[in-house]
Amino acid sequence: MGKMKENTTITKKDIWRTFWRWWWTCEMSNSYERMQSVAYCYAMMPVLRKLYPDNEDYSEALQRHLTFFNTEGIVGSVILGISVAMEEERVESQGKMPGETIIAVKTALMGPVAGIGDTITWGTVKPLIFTLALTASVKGSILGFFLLFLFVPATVIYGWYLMVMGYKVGKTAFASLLESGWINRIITGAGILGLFMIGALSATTVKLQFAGTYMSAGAEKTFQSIADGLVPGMLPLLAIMAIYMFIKKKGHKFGTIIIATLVIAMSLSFIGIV
Amino acid sequence: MGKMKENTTITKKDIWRTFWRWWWTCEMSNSYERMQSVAYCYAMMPVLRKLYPDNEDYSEALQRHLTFFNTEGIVGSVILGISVAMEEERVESQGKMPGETIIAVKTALMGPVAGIGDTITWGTVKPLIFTLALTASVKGSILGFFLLFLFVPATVIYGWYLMVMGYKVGKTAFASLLESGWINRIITGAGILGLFMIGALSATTVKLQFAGTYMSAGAEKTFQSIADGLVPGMLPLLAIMAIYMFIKKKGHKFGTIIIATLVIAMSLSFIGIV
Amino acid sequence: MGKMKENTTITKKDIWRTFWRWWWTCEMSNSYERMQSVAYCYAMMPVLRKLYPDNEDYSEALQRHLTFFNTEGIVGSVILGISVAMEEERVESQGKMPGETIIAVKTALMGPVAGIGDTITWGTVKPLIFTLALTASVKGSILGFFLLFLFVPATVIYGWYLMVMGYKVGKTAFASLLESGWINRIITGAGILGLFMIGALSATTVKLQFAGTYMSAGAEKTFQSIADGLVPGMLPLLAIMAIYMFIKKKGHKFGTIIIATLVIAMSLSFIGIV
Amino acid sequence: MFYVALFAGLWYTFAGWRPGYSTHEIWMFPLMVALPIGLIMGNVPGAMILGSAIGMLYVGMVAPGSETPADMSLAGLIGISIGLSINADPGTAIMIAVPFGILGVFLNQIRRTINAKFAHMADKHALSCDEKGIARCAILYPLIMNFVLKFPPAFVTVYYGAAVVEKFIAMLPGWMLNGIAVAGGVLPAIGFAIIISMIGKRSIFPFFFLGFFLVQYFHVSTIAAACFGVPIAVIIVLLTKESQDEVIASTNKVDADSSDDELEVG
Amino acid sequence: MFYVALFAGLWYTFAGWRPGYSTHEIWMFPLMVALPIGLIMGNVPGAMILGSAIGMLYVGMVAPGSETPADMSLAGLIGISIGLSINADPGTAIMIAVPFGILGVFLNQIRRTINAKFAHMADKHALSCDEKGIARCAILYPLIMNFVLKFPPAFVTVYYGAAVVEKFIAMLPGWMLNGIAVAGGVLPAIGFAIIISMIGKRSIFPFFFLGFFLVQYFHVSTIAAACFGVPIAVIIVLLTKESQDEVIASTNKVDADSSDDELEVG
Amino acid sequence: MFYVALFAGLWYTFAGWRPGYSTHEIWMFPLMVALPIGLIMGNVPGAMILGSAIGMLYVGMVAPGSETPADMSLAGLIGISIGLSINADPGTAIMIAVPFGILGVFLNQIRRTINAKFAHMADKHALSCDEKGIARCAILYPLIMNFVLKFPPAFVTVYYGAAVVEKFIAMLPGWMLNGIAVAGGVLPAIGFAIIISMIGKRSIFPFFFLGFFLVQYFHVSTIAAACFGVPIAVIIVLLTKESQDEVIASTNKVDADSSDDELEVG
Ligand SMILES: OC[C@H]1O[C@H](O)[C@@H](O)[C@@H](O)[C@@H]1O
Ligand SMILES: OC[C@H]1O[C@H](O)[C@@H](O)[C@@H](O)[C@@H]1O
Ligand SMILES: OC[C@H]1O[C@H](O)[C@@H](O)[C@@H](O)[C@@H]1O
Repeated sequence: MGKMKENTTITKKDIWRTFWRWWWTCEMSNSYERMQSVAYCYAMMPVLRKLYPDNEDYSEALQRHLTFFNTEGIVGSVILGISVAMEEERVESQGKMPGETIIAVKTALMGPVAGIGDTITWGTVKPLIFTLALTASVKGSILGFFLLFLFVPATVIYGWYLMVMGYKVGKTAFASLLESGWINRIITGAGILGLFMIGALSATTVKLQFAGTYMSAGAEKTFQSIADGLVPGMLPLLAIMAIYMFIKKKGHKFGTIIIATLVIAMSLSFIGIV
Repeated sequence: MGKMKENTTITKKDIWRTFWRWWWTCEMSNSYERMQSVAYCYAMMPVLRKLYPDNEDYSEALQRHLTFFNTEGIVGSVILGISVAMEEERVESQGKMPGETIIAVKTALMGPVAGIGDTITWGTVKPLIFTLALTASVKGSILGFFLLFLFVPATVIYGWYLMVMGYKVGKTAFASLLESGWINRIITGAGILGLFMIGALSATTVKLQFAGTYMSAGAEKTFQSIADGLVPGMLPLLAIMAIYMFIKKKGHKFGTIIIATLVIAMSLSFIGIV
Repeated sequence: MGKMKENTTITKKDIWRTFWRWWWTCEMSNSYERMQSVAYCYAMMPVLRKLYPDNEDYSEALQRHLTFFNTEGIVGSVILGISVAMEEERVESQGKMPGETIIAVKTALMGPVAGIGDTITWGTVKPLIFTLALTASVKGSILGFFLLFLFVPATVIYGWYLMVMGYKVGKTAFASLLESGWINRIITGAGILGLFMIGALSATTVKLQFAGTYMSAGAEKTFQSIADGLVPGMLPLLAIMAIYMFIKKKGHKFGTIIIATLVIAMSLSFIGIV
Repeated sequence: MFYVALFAGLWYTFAGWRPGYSTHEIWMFPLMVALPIGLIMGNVPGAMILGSAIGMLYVGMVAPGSETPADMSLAGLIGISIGLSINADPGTAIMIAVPFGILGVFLNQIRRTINAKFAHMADKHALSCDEKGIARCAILYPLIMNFVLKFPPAFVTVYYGAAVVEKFIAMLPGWMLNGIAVAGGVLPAIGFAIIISMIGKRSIFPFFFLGFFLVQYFHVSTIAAACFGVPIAVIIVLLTKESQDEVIASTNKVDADSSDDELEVG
Repeated sequence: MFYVALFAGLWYTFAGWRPGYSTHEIWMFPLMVALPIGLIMGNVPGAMILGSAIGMLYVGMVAPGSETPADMSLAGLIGISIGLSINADPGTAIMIAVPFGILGVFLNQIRRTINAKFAHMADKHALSCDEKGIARCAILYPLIMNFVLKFPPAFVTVYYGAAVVEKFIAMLPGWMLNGIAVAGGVLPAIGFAIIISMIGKRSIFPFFFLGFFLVQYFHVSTIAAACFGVPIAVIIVLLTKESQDEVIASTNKVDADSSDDELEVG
Repeated sequence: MFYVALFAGLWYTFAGWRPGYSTHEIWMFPLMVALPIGLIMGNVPGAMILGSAIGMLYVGMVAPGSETPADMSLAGLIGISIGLSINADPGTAIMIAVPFGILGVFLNQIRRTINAKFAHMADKHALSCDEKGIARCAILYPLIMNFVLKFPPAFVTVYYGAAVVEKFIAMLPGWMLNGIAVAGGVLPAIGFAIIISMIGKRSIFPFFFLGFFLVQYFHVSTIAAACFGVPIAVIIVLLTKESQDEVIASTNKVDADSSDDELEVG
């Protein structure tokens, strides 16, 4: 690591700028290959520049934050807060905190946080506010238009709060967290919750059913009712697991997955199964 | 510790006397500041006197059992049994068992046991018997009067059984329990069950609802139904948590809590929210 | 241990023979005292003969597999696979794997596997296929007769698969499994699932109810409805627990249990309680 | 009415003193006082009917941390005796009783505030090993205090009739009565909060929420909650212990192994 | 009726011998014997109808620990053949069949008591490495014993008609029939108790109650129970292992650290 | 219609660019575009009614891993503007909108495939510390690409009317339309699979199934799932940590004890 700036104190303003950049851009450059990585890097830039006057260090840091990243943007702010704290820690400790650890932590947290965040932000807060807006305009009033924007302060408030919390916890406790094993526990806990919530969410979101009916004792019954009697949600679960296994084995080949989904759906529809 | 009596064997009669004193008096001196502590001390007195002939030791022991204590009186007998055993152990081991440990164990157990006991004694056994009695007298019969007293043998039986069990487990196994880590496990287990049951019990007992209705699609709907759609029991839970946080931060200021509850309830009622 | 055969490789054919012997005979010699032990021994015979040319070793091995054994026959194949692997391991390691360990593992697994297997094979697969068959013949068609036999391939397929899996896991990983503590974990896990499933299964299978009705507010109510209000399934649970306690204390005295069950049922029926 | 009022005052004192853990809620229970009131007033069946009706209101009540949500003792004494004297049907008797059930809560709170004094006195007696003193703090003083605090309101109300009090209550605005009722619904929360804070331990706190939401979402009884709670608590305790022991055994083994090595080396 | 009775006796022997794990409940299943009986008696559709109806009773039956709650084999053989001979409708056939289903349970229990003898014989053969002897204990002797035990009742009942047996049963008082039925409902409990006692381990015992109450309170199927049970079991196993490994790793690290210190000191 | 079509094209570009995390689904939401379209076309109330109706379809949609199951932006722009121009009732407007919602999904997938290019460019800029370059990759290029990709279809469809596209769609066989709809139902599975694979850790994987089956079997909301999931996760974390610390403390104590012994011996 090159020479360090003496006083590298990160200010609240720096954190706010990071948050704001992230908030504005994180979905713009979303790509299948790297998801939100460019936005993450873009958001971290001002802080990184401040911390690493030396260009070599700076370039390394920029690359660090261009690795694959994806999460839910609001609750996910907590991860940016942690990253900022860890980078600052790295500088203050004269490089004792390895860059790999910074990547490891953000990568370990992004999944669980996505699960939790999708449930809160998109699965709960959004439908509440948007339904309110829809109801207001169902007879032609323009009130609904304005109500939609309630979603901005609602989410920015907890996003910003989490960002600061991530930074603070990171700053005051990171070294000890890492040492005491708490960070592993936190990642595990976030993972548990993330998986649990993603399970719950996908149960209501993914839809796939058998088509067709048959006659039984004079009444018409759907084939799907048999499947429901066995294991409700069997088909959606199979779909998720199949795609998961594919990703696990072949990597993030989303083009393939999408085309395969389409082709299989068409075929099954053609032969009348779904 | 002063000189010890040689033969300090606690008899079944001593235990019965402790139980009986406790059973008769434990609610009489119940105060906000110390709850059932005076009764606890009063119940332990005969045993303590027997164990500590020396007045200095005796006084210390009395003070030990005047510390804050509260639990459900019947299931809670198990704690008195344990205390008796630990005091005896203390004397027999010539003081190797520290007084602080005796306090620690009773204090750790009282909460969980209160949760469990309230559910069993007051939440289950009492309503069963009392409902029976009410039904018997609904048309004027005096039978119900006598049925009420079934509650006494019913509870005394398991209270006494638990008292003896507490004493026996304490006597034969306490040293090894403490050493092997079992006592921590038991306290944890009792705590888990206590909290779980208190949660279940409070869900049916604490009552707080939004007032007011609104018209939706021609039908009258209560505001409470919206809250129920979000998280059922939201308001009672908030109330419990608010009071809990207050106790946690400011200590047992029950006067304040009660007045605050009243004032807030009045105010919310005045503006029509509850 | 006597002298060893140099090349004792167990072939797929040996395993198939073991499976097939087990599959054909495992219920024939089922006895209260030893359950499926004779069949287990009979099934293992060819493999054991191949592994132990020395008669003394062979006799010991035969006795090993005549100990008490009972499990569900299809999912239970996995245990035979493991036994074969462990016996082979024992020979290859020149006796380092003790015979007691082989017994311990099969004995530890049989219960959990019975619970799991009963649920899958008898509680799920069988009723599905048999109901299909019944429906087909409800108006006199002979189709149902043939459909019943679908149960054979259905179960043989996963039975055989599990047998091979048991053998493979046993072969490649047994030494390390034992060392790393995984085998304990697996036994625990299988036990958890087994007990859980046996609980679920017995809730729908064991039947015992209070007889009799009473009048309440002009309507006839069953006494059973009171019991259901308290704890549904109270009586079946008590029955299971009582028999379990008896077995625990007095051993496998099934004659006594059956006669007692009958006598008690008769008596309670006579006085009108059940 | 004098004798009934006298009985009411004395009984309210006695019951509020709460002698006998399993009995204290019997003394307070409306059905229980119905018999003596009925005897005094010469109408036992009528008293039992009113007592049974008023008792219904309170039969499911739980008082965690001794924080009663309603004073069924005062409610019962007043509701039955006045109800009987005016030949009220059960519905009317309930309407007379309920407000007193709420007002009585405050008397109980005053009682528990004052009781703290006796605990302080007991502290002093403990220093001097004064057994009788402690016994007085545990039994006698609370009794006297209960008499002072609880005899007058019960006696006066029953003697002069509930009418006075009722009129006073009728003057209160609706929102205030509603507010008192709302507060009554929330009071048990104090008891639960006390017990939660007594258990304290952070690592198991969330079990409170599990129990709460189990009942809220699935509408099962507390017995059902116990049917799940007991196994879960036992499992966690035993599995944790088992796992800990396994680890300790394995580390000791490792230690022992390395000691052996050292022996061989030495 | 002789040939049907002969078939019934032989088949009851064969099925009760239970050859083939996946097949033994097929041999016993009423629907299965309906076809041969139908062929012998020249009325296949009628036999299938009765077999299907009687089969309905037993399709959900589970026999944990081999403790059959009812002997569907005897019930089927007798119910179908006699039902067919008297041209009974399914309802009547069921009424003929059911009592035999209960009585047959006892034959199965006698069988398993006697089978213990053959296990003892196998013990001896194991000492002398007598493979053929063990095979006989596993296969032949049980077959012979089944013939002796099971041929007569099935043959006799079908040949002489159920009437005799039925009359006998009709003489039994109601409480006795009810008692037998109640015992039949409890018998599976023996099987479950056996399996529970086989698993034994105290620390996981409460999972039995969780499974039991899950189904009792929420009325879900056993498949649903598995959907929750499997993940829970896997989670406990993996998380415990992980936690143990973490601790062991950390203590080893500590040990290693302190060794280092010692090195530096030394 | 030109101005509406122009607005539709530009807005579809803008919204598809997704500026502002909390706003991007507002820009796309049918109700949101209803106001400007209504203003341009001089019928605000009518636009709001259609926007509200079409919005209903998409209000519960979640897009995990950015994998939108339907493009509500295109659906809304076309459904409202064409619906308004032909004076359609909400039902008809929905029927116009829905197919475009499905077709738009593919445009989004093309967008995210192309975006990968800009990530590669950002890699290069990182090497040379070119801040402006990275900013362009994050903001500018995606905008331009969105314009090229999304302006034409929205503009053309609104300008020439949905009729052309509709006719084309009407030519498709039923199974193909059904197939597309089925695929639409499955698409969110991709998002969920992505997130699951991101979390990865084997030892906690089964929690996914617990969450899934909790909702499937008990039909509770995701909020309810959280009410159980949060306490469970917290409990596991804290209890595991606590147990680990206990073991570590006890082994350290043992170590310390044995050191003491050695001291005494030495
Ligand atoms: O809640 C525990 C316990 O607290 C108080 O001391 C009393 O109210 C008891 O009735 C109660 O059981
Ligand atoms: O319960 C386990 C097992 O026990 C017996 O051996 C048989 O009844 C099997 O059918 C059963 O599966
Ligand atoms: O699923 C996590 C996350 O993935 C994407 O980046 C976006 O779809 C977000 O809206 C979503 O929350």
